[in-house]
Amino acid sequence: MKKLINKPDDVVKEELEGIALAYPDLVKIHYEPNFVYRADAPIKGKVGLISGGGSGHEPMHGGFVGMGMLDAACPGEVFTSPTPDQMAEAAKMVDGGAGILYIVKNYTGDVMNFEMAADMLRAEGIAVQNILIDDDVAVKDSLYTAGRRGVGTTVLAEKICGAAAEKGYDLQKLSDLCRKVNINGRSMGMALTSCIVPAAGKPTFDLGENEMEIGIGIHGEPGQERMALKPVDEITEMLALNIIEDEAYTRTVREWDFGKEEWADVELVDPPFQKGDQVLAFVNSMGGTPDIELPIIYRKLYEICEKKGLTIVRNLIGAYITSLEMQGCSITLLKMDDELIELWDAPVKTIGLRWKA
Amino acid sequence: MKKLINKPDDVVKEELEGIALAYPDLVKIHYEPNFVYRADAPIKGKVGLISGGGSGHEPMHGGFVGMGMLDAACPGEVFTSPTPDQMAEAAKMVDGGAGILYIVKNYTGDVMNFEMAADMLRAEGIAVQNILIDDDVAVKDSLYTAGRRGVGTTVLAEKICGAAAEKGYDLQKLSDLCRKVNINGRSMGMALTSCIVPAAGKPTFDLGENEMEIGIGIHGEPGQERMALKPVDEITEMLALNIIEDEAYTRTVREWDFGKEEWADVELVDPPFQKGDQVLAFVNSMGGTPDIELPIIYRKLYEICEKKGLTIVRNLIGAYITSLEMQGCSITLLKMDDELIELWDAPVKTIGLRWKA
Amino acid sequence: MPITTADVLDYLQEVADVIGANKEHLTDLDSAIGDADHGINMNRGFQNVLKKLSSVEDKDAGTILKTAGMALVSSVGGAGGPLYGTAFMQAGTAVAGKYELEAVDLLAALEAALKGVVMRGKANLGDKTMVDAITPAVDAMREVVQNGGSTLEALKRATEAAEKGMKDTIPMLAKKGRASYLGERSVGHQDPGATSSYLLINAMLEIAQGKGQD
Amino acid sequence: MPITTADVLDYLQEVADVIGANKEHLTDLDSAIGDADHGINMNRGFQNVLKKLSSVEDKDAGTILKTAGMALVSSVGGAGGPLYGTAFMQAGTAVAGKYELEAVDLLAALEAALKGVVMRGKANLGDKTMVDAITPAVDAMREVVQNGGSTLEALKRATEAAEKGMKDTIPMLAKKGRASYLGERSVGHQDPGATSSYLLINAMLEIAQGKGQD
Ligand SMILES: Nc1ncnc2c1ncn2[C@@H]1O[C@H](COP(=O)(O)OP(=O)(O)O)[C@@H](O)[C@H]1O
Ligand SMILES: Nc1ncnc2c1ncn2[C@@H]1O[C@H](COP(=O)(O)OP(=O)(O)O)[C@@H](O)[C@H]1O
Ligand SMILES: [Mg+2]
Ligand SMILES: [Mg+2]
Ligand SMILES: [Mg+2]
Ligand SMILES: [Mg+2]
Repeated sequence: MKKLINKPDDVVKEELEGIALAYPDLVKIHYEPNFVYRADAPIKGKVGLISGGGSGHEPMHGGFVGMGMLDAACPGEVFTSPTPDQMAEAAKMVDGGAGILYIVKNYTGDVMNFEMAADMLRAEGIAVQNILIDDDVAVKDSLYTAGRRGVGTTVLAEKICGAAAEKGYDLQKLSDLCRKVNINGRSMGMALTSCIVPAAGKPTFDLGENEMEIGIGIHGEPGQERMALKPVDEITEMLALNIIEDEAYTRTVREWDFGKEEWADVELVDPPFQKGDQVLAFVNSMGGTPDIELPIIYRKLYEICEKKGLTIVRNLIGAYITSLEMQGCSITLLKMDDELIELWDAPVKTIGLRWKA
Repeated sequence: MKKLINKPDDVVKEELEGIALAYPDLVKIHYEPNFVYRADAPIKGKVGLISGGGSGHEPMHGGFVGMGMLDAACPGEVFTSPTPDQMAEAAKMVDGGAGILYIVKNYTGDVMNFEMAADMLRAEGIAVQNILIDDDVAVKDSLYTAGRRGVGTTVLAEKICGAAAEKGYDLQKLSDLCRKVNINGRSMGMALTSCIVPAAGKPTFDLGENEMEIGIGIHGEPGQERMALKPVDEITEMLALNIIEDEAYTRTVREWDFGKEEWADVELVDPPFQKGDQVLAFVNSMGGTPDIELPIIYRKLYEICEKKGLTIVRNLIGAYITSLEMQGCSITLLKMDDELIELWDAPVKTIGLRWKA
Repeated sequence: MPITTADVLDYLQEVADVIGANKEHLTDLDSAIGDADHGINMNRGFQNVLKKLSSVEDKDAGTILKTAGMALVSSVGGAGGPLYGTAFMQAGTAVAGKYELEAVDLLAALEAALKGVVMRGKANLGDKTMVDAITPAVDAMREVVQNGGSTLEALKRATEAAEKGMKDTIPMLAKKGRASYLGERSVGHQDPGATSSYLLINAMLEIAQGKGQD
Repeated sequence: MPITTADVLDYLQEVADVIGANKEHLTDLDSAIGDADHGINMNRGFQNVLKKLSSVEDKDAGTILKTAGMALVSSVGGAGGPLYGTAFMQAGTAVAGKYELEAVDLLAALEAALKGVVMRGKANLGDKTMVDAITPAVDAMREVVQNGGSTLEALKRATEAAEKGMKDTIPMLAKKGRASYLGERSVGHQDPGATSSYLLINAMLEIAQGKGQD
């Protein structure tokens, strides 16, 4: 295993220590339980925006803590959902009195842990909502699976909701916005190589020199299909068409019903993309794919969107939601409207995403 | 060879096409000869700041074109210095009447090509100076080698000189500043894996599962020594001590003598670091090293600097000067003063580096 | 001889040892159809359980099990953390206040554990999860206990059933958890969670046998 | 029979073919002590030379060679571009205006090429560069020409000397170019630039021999 680390068990702890030393003006770190939070938290009257998940996806989520984005991020061990106590402690630390929104990627572990955390917070009288991100079109149905995974749209939701929270959206409005981003965003990813979980010490899967995995998530897991390596234009087309031609996706998620004071099943439907839609195009490196290759993907994606009648009004290109050193990429398209564009353009100042500040 | 590309020969062209589509507000692309230039160029009265080099080091240099940094960048083929016509055409495109500064990394090819370009420009009456970056302490002497390579300090010089050019420094003052950044910056790098030049199709060198290369440059070339893999703390210490304890480095470089109107040999001496120095610490990924590992390096570097009496006043952590998908890192320390700090903090708006804009 | 709180403590130590010994095995299984962390997570969790036990050594079995459950919830993470954490907490609730556990108490604890897992994870039998190992174990145990069998007999049958249930996950197509994303590709691999569940049930048998009791 | 401009054009075609055939070989040599691009660069350069030739087919040898040099400068890049570009431009200047080249003209061209390379790159003999292949070739050629030998004889000796010079770079420790960064590790590898220089000189011999002339 070739990594710039000391002991596998110390990776997350030492990463956090490094972040604390590197960005004291931006974030603070709390240890045991571990979380990263805004140096200026809590912000009175602002909804506290929190996300979290396994480590190994850097810069997500710790790299997205700061003005205009998250108030706190809870890093689990590599590829392992964090625990409810991390999430609850983080919430109490950044609570500005306007409630907490948990942005939760749809993985069984994340969902269960964030639900337990929300229950713990409510027991202490803090208002909290959990909104799921489940945007991975590689997962076709939700009846016979754990439902679509939360992938690239998470980054966009954190940026957009972060700007909205900064603007003063209340918990209800912010939850609605997050849900709107989620149902309008779709992603799909692929891998050229596996990655190595530090504590496991060997590649999660083996791929032949001429093979690739299509339909991967972000946890180094194998994808839905293994196929022969193809030129990037064909790969881009495969991912983009799966996204653009994806039909309405219906599933039931659990959200908190503030009226009834209980968890409620909510049916959500992702509307398909339509000719004339304005989109944000997000080309993401899985961590080991170098910058030189990403514009080549964007070039083809642009052509396909044009052909399909989608207008790219904003883009994001780089390594933002990764699987350690995996080579590969994912594509996310998010249907935009004036509200989303304005929020996307708003200032942001985090380790991983920064503009106008 | 696992890459997200189409034909190896088309990589640079398609990369540029993607950049053109993705960032029309920021940069424009000129083809044949290839260069990337500021969308708002030329800026009247401002010195034109230009760099260039082989491709494969992204985001450097094309990703550093924009307000507060470069006016143009000339990308060669992968790891191959660009040609004089690219450099000269780029200069003519962005010339705002105040002359051109070429920031040149010290590689035989880059130096010769940029000198030819400067001669071509002068023949057309454009004032131009070439300032070398040669900061790689892994190269010990300059008498029996081509001299120290230009590595990490290049990024810092481009940012700092870019801010100065924006502020109105004239060609002479900007050249002096660039030289000052160069003699005060030192770097060293290492690799866990080789990279694959697309047109070559196979790794430039083979490394055993338990081996690493120390003292590499940025062209996928083997380093000065191969050794057994070590924990990152030891690697960081090795690189940092080589940098911090490096003695005065003397060499002769060629610059243009505006008085005599000819190339002149100039002797330059890098002053060693001293207790009490304020430094910018730059931890760089070689391209394939994921974000999770970089703060772990920074953590140790911080400790070493503290022990050695150096105060880190600014930092930069990420993949900024890379060797395709190589896993590995480099460390750069730059001695700072008030002028450099102010210029470092100034707004910058490029693809690869952006703040306050 | 009933199961004492000392036995429960021994059991948790045994589980920690067994999970430690099977860490790589569980992680390998999770590599095939998951994200290569199940053994690592479980090991971290039970090491944390051991740390928390000293404060409850003299408490009743319910408190000990609930403490273990909370330790798991706050250190395992992933799917395993809430599921096993809930299982132990519910088991603890089922035997709250007791210092000695008869076969019927054990059955109640295991039934509560399973209920907790299903409440939290909503998996059905055949979804290729830990439920597929625990359910047959509970059924087997119930049969023995309802017929007046001994704790040892009940645990023997439960372990056999859990082992079969674990192996039966191999041909299954996953419908819950991370493996479900693989669709058809999940077929042919043994579920890591079902495997750890078998190990946890087998560890009870080991403890009971270690007591040399009937 | 003197070398005609048709022969010069044939020569450039031959070089393009030979470099194309040796692209991988040159790149492999550059992998060992450089950055794995020498063959790729040279091939791109000479393909570009071929494109530029049509406009100067009826011109004198000097113009053809200068055009080739400029094509190399603007397409090879790296160290090879300015060095070989300068070499061809200087060679062209040395035979400016000529449509037929005698042995003495060839010698003048090669001497000018070497001078150009040294002027630009400042390498000394023994630095493990192309200079180590070209210098002995020029010396050998000079000796033959000064003794009144034929073009063919001169090129034979020059090629032999270039080949020996190329092989002699193997034990050398590089002091110029990218290989110099490797220090001791550069020893034991043949210099890619010396190798391409040998190929370029050998190609002249091939053309001369192809004419079947003395
Ligand atoms: N909804 C569920 N109900 C019951 N068990 C589940 C469920 N989802 C996953 N599991 C179990 O969890 C195991 C994986 O645990 P682990 O690897 O620790 O978590 P993660 O999948 O979050 O990495 C699976 O093998 C499966 O047995
Ligand atoms: N200063 C120099 N003088 C003469 N030849 C040189 C010099 N530096 C490098 N070379 C030659 O250039 C060759 C490398 O060319 P190439 O690979 O095209 O360029 P780069 O090193 O820029 O990648 C070396 O093998 C060597 O023969
Ligand atoms: Mg996991
Ligand atoms: Mg090169
Ligand atoms: Mg797992
Ligand atoms: Mg080379």
